[in-house]
Amino acid sequence: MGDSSLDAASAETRRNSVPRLALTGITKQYPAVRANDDVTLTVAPGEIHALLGENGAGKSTLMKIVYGAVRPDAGEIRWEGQPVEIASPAAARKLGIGMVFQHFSLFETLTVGENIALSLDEPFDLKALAARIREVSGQYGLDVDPQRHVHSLTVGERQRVEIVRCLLQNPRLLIMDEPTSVLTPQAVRKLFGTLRRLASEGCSILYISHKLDEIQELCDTATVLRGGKVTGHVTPRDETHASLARLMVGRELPDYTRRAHTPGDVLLDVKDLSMPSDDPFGTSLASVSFGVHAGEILGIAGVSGNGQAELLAALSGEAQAGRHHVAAGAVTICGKPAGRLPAGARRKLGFAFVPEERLGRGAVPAMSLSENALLTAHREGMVRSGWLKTGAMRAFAERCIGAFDVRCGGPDALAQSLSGGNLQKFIVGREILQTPKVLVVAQPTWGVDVGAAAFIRQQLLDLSARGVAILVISEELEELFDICDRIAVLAGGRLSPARLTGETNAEEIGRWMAGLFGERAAQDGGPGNRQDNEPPAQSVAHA
Amino acid sequence: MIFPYRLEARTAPSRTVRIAVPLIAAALTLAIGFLIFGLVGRDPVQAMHAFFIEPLSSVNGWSELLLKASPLCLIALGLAAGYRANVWNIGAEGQMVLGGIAASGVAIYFDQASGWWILFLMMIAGVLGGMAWAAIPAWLKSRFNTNEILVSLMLTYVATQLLIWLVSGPWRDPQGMNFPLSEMFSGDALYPTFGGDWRIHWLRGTRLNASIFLTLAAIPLVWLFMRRSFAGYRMSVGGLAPLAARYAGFSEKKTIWTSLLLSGGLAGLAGMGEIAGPIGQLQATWSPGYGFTAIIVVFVGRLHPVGIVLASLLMALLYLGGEAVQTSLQLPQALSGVFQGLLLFCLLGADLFVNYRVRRRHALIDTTTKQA
Amino acid sequence: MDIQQASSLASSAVTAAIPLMFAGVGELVTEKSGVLNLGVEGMMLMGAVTGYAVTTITGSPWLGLLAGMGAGVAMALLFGFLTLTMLANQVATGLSLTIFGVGLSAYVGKPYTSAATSATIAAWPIPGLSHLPVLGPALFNLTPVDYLAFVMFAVVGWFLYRTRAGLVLRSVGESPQVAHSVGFPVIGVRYGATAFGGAMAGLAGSYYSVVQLHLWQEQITAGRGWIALALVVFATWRPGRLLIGALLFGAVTGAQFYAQAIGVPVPTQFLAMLPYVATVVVLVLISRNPNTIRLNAPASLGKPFFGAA
Amino acid sequence: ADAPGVAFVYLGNPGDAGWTYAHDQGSKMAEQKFGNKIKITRVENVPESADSERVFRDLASKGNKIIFGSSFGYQDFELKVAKDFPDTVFLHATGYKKAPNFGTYDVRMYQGAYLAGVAAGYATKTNTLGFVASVPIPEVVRNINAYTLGARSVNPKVHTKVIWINSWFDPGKEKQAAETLIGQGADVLLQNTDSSATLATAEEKHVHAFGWDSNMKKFGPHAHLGSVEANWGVYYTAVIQQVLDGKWKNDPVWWGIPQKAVDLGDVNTADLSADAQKAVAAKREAIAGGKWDVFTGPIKDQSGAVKVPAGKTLTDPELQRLNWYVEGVDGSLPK
Ligand SMILES: Nc1ncnc2c1ncn2[C@@H]1O[C@H](COP(=O)(O)OP(=O)(O)OP(=O)(O)O)[C@@H](O)[C@H]1O
Ligand SMILES: Nc1ncnc2c1ncn2[C@@H]1O[C@H](COP(=O)(O)OP(=O)(O)OP(=O)(O)O)[C@@H](O)[C@H]1O
Ligand SMILES: [Mg+2]
Ligand SMILES: [Mg+2]
Repeated sequence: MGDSSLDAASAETRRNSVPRLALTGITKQYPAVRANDDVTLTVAPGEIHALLGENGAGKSTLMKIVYGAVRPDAGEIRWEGQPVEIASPAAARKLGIGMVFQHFSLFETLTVGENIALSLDEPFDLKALAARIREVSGQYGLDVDPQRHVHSLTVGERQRVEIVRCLLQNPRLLIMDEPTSVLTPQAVRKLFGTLRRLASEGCSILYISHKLDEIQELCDTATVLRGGKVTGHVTPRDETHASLARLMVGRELPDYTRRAHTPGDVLLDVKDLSMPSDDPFGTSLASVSFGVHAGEILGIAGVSGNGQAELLAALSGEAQAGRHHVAAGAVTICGKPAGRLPAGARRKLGFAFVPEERLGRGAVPAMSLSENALLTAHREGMVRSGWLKTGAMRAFAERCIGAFDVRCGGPDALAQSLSGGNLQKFIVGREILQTPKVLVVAQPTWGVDVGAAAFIRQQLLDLSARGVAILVISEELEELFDICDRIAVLAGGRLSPARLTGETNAEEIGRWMAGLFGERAAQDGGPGNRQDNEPPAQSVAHA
Repeated sequence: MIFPYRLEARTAPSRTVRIAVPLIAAALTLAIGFLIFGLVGRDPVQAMHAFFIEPLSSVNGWSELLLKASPLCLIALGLAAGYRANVWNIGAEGQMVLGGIAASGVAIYFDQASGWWILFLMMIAGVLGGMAWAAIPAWLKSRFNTNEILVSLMLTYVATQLLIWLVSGPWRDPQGMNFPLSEMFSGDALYPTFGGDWRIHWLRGTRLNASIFLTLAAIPLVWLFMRRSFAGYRMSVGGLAPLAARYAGFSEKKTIWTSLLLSGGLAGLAGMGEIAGPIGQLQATWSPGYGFTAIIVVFVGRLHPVGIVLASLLMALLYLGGEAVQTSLQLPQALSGVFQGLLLFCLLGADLFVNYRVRRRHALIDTTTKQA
Repeated sequence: MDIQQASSLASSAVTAAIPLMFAGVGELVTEKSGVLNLGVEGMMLMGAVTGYAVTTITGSPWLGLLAGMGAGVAMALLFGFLTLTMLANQVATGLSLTIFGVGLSAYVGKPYTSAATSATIAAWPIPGLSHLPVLGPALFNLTPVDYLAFVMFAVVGWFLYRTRAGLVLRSVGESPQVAHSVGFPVIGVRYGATAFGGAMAGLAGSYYSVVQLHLWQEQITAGRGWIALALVVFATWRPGRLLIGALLFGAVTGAQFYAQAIGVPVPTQFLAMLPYVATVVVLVLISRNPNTIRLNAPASLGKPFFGAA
Repeated sequence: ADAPGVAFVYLGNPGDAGWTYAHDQGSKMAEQKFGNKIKITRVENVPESADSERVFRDLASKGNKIIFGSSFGYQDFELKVAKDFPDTVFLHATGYKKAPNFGTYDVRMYQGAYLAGVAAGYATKTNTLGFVASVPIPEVVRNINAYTLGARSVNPKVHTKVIWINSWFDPGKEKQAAETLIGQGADVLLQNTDSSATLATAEEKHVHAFGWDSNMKKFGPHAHLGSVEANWGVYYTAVIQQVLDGKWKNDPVWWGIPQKAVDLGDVNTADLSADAQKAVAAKREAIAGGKWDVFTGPIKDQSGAVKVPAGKTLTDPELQRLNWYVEGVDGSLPK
């Protein structure tokens, strides 16, 4: 917790001055949704103000409006009392507004210095800038090397680059959009220290998150959004989890019906899987081993970019389509060596897979749902001697829509016309309806609203109860603790041992996410040794 | 201050607009055509008549239209299947030339023989010739990831030189005074014509030949392949969402090979159709650039078989019209090139409205300020 | 091969390379911003005809070159309007631009077909260097426009890698979404890069008709625009490699004639295939390692960007 | 009734120099001579593909009385149409086929090339001549040979280097070929291609060259030693008259210097010595007299074997299919 004298001082300044930022009546309409609807919000100097809301509530949109990256359809922005029109991010920066984006806005092939130079509106001098970067980063303990290429940085390092970039502009308002979703618990702690220090120097901070603990710990005040509308201005420390959740979701959070953990045979067996990454910015897998039993859900935690994409590609057979071959015995599906098999052949063995990207990978955006059913479920009698059976395609799509509560315009609706959650339900449904023996799911509820997320998690629990081996790879620790029987962590391409959910905790998993397990943990002598406490992640693949 | 309208993505592409776009584009082109002819000091009505009506005012005109549209359509059908799969073969010209060469090889080798099988063998040779030429970019792309646009294009230049070499060397007609021509093919190596061989009297003197049936057959077959076959589906997925194709386990290499072999084969067949049709021998200069024109046909036809049929007819008409404008009004033929370009621009530009719509900017602000 | 012959071969390589250098460096900048304009041939033709016409009319080759650039820019802006504003498919629009350019240049060029103009640009030999053996005449006894072609590479290299504007351009090509969120005018930058590509293609064309050939005829560029496009891939989007690639291509075409002149007993048609076969071979060598392309190709090349706001 | 139609079908567009230009000049001469007694139609940019057949058919069905096809590649297409329109006279340039209403015509460009060779034989200092050749057809081979024979008739040390660009039209390649020839020591160039690029290159490189088909002096005023010009007009006017008079016969017509259909025009009097000019004039006289022609023996081929014995002259059919190089041409003929 922060220093109480500092708290008192900043409270003093807050009372005495005009608000740094005041939004009234901000409205933004996108074709399908009204992302912001008559939003009002006020931030005082030195205040850490939370913007709270579930996925799709309109938090990012509102912040992009403040930062000039999106133009509102209506409403007024006052900056230190003056009405302003923020036409572009450059204009925002001129006012003293800095922003750290949810999906980082860094260019992979450029160096740190070049990236920072791009957002500074000053003469182009990389040498002088490098010196200033070192100075500022030293001042706040945010170590960054201006010469390094961004694609070689860890996620945490990238975030530091973004923060340093903002600091160089002496911001008076710093916007942070879900900064912790990519950090280990330890790194989060460090970030909070930096933010508190900034606030104590008079910088206002707008902090976006849907993680209630964090907000209660860090923020002075909060505005809650739901469906684009403000549902409340509150002081988070005075609220309970339940009351905040009600404001966010509009109802109580659901509970899951779990079954006893009685593992059967190992259906998915991975032994000593090593594979260089196809992507020049990717992470190579180093001797990953684990097994998933029938009727069990194994969770793999970790920050994206630590080999998740590579592991999924190696399991699904997509890596086969790339350049790298894995040993036949490295992956065994239902007792059959599958390491050399292409994706289609693995599915024949009873393998199913829900990828992280829904549009463009899990589904073809410009195709209808019945055509998308064909994508992986074509073995369900939809193809006869090379020709499509449109009737069967429709029937399957209809079955999936019905069984998984997919809200859409029917089997002819284009995949791209579905909301994220509904499309996710369709894809999960499509995979489950093929009655797989092994199901691998990546980020099952990423960007899905709470209701749909609960539904999907319950489906996974039910499926495992029917004896299916399920592997869930997710960044959401809470989710993993909610539904998994065992949890392991993938960090820097290495997999930690798996622990029973009941026998581990967020603290340990967080340490593992920093790569501190196995021999390395022994050598390093525990946490704290590594300067930044964070995994050598290479890229954030959310886009 | 700000442009009062803005673009907005549609949630689903508009079917109405997709069908309306070609019509709007044609109308726009017509309007621009009027303007151009007016500017060069010609009576636009007369010019338009010469361009679009005159070529179609006789049976022979229609026959010529079909004769010209048929190879364009055939080549474009193959290309479209590939383009849908994101395989950009722009070297159909070279594949067509190779088809012509291969077919000529058969005709020259069997010049003493007779029988319907010669023509049949030539068809097969034509298809194989085109496929062989397309197999090079296919192999290089699937094996070395080499850009097929550039490779297929470079091979077109190579094909032209190969053709010149053959007709001025090994395949030169010994009776041909050393000119770069092969011997004339015998009747068995030529497609029967409606006017000549079948003596349909009102088609007398026309050049339309049996190769049109191949094109007519190819249209539904390609449609079926693209829309109703699993292979066609896999190719479409590869084109629309390559990651989804990988995810589903559809082989990218297969898609590359299928696309190129199909388009190469059809281009080769079209080349054979020219050689065994209106030309009747192998020449150094027989190709009128159908392989390139077909690319436009594909886009004007919006990668759809039905659209391609219409587009190839339109393209052929633009060509005949260009000639007609020249012979009857003495206007330069280059105008038809200008015309084709404009038509394409109109089509491509108008395509925007399939996926986007224009909205007034202030509509929303008005309603919300009222609320406030 | 004696010195005289080597020198002639080098000259001939440079002659063939320079239009490719102009067009290639322009396309390189365009592609670096993420825009794939396949209409280089069409822009070159319009540049060639406009440049030649203006030179004939005004008697000034300099005005001609300027006009040629203008024509290239106009064509490029047309392309830009369709692909950047109207979000049309870049491949299709580029191809159409070429078809349009072929037709329009033939049409407006009719009165100038094979019309002579005495206006030429004289060579400026560089004292001291122009008498070097072999390379002297090839590299240091050229017209100012030829030197400009070399200078353009230095300028573009400096611009792309040493200036903020160049950095912005590259960032737009790498990720327009990020560039947009950082606040760069993605569409504006792309218009600029496209226009520059057009200017260079127009210059390449007008240089070809006005300075090199003193001649306009239909389709005079005979496919060189396509070669320029190939060279950009071939160079993996690096200006230095593009320069080498253009000179190599020039050397291979030159070598073809050289081989004939010294009587190499191979059918000339096979020699004529050489430059194209060589291009394919080099393309294969370069694309064999996907990482060379991945790390150097503008990641957003050819993809439309819709900056809704 | 209407004036009878006369149609010209061109491969390219006339422009201001070259093959199509020369034909167009011929058509203009006819236009001038006959005025509104005939009605002329010109169709340009007609490719030598199956498309040309439609153009011929179209012109014939529009009632034209005489149709000229001015490029070799039209031969079979034009002939096919001729069979369907027996009342129309079809004339085809540079071909060899024949039908009752289908005749061929050509001009003996080789005679002009020979005169150019004579001038070149005097003008060359390196004794190396250059020839930029298009596509390997007998006509081009004939011209290469004539050029070499002409030069060697006055300067036996001369030899000719040939570069084939395998295209009728690519000024860029023509220029590169010319540069290569110059680099190989050639200092007097002739080309059998459609553009002025060779001459312009010679001008740049300060060597000599000739115009081809039409007077090209303006493209290289200093380099220009003369232009091998074809005057199709004399033939066009004559044959149109014959048809109008009903006296036309389908015999092949191959006119040259004697009929003033070909000449080396605009001879450079500044750069050519008086001897050279005299020699050119003398050869021109000899050919014009009709008693002697270029391919009169003794002529040796590249191997030194006598191909045409003394006293013999190659016949027209032999000339039309000529496919060997004479002594003095370097390299081998592409087969
Ligand atoms: N450019 C856009 N075009 C159309 N719709 C958009 C666009 N950007 C956002 N939306 C939609 O607006 C709504 C609000 O999105 P926003 O990104 O602001 O949500 P968020 O609260 O930041 O959610 P998250 O927690 O997932 O980051 C969503 O329904 C989203 O799909
Ligand atoms: N260029 C075109 N000209 C005219 N109609 C077109 C054109 N392109 C597409 N269409 C029509 O637009 C509609 C949508 O085309 P789309 O390609 O999406 O489906 P389709 O191939 O017709 O589908 P299905 O297989 O269900 O018949 C169809 O009715 C098609 O016939
Ligand atoms: Mg967000
Ligand atoms: Mg459909």
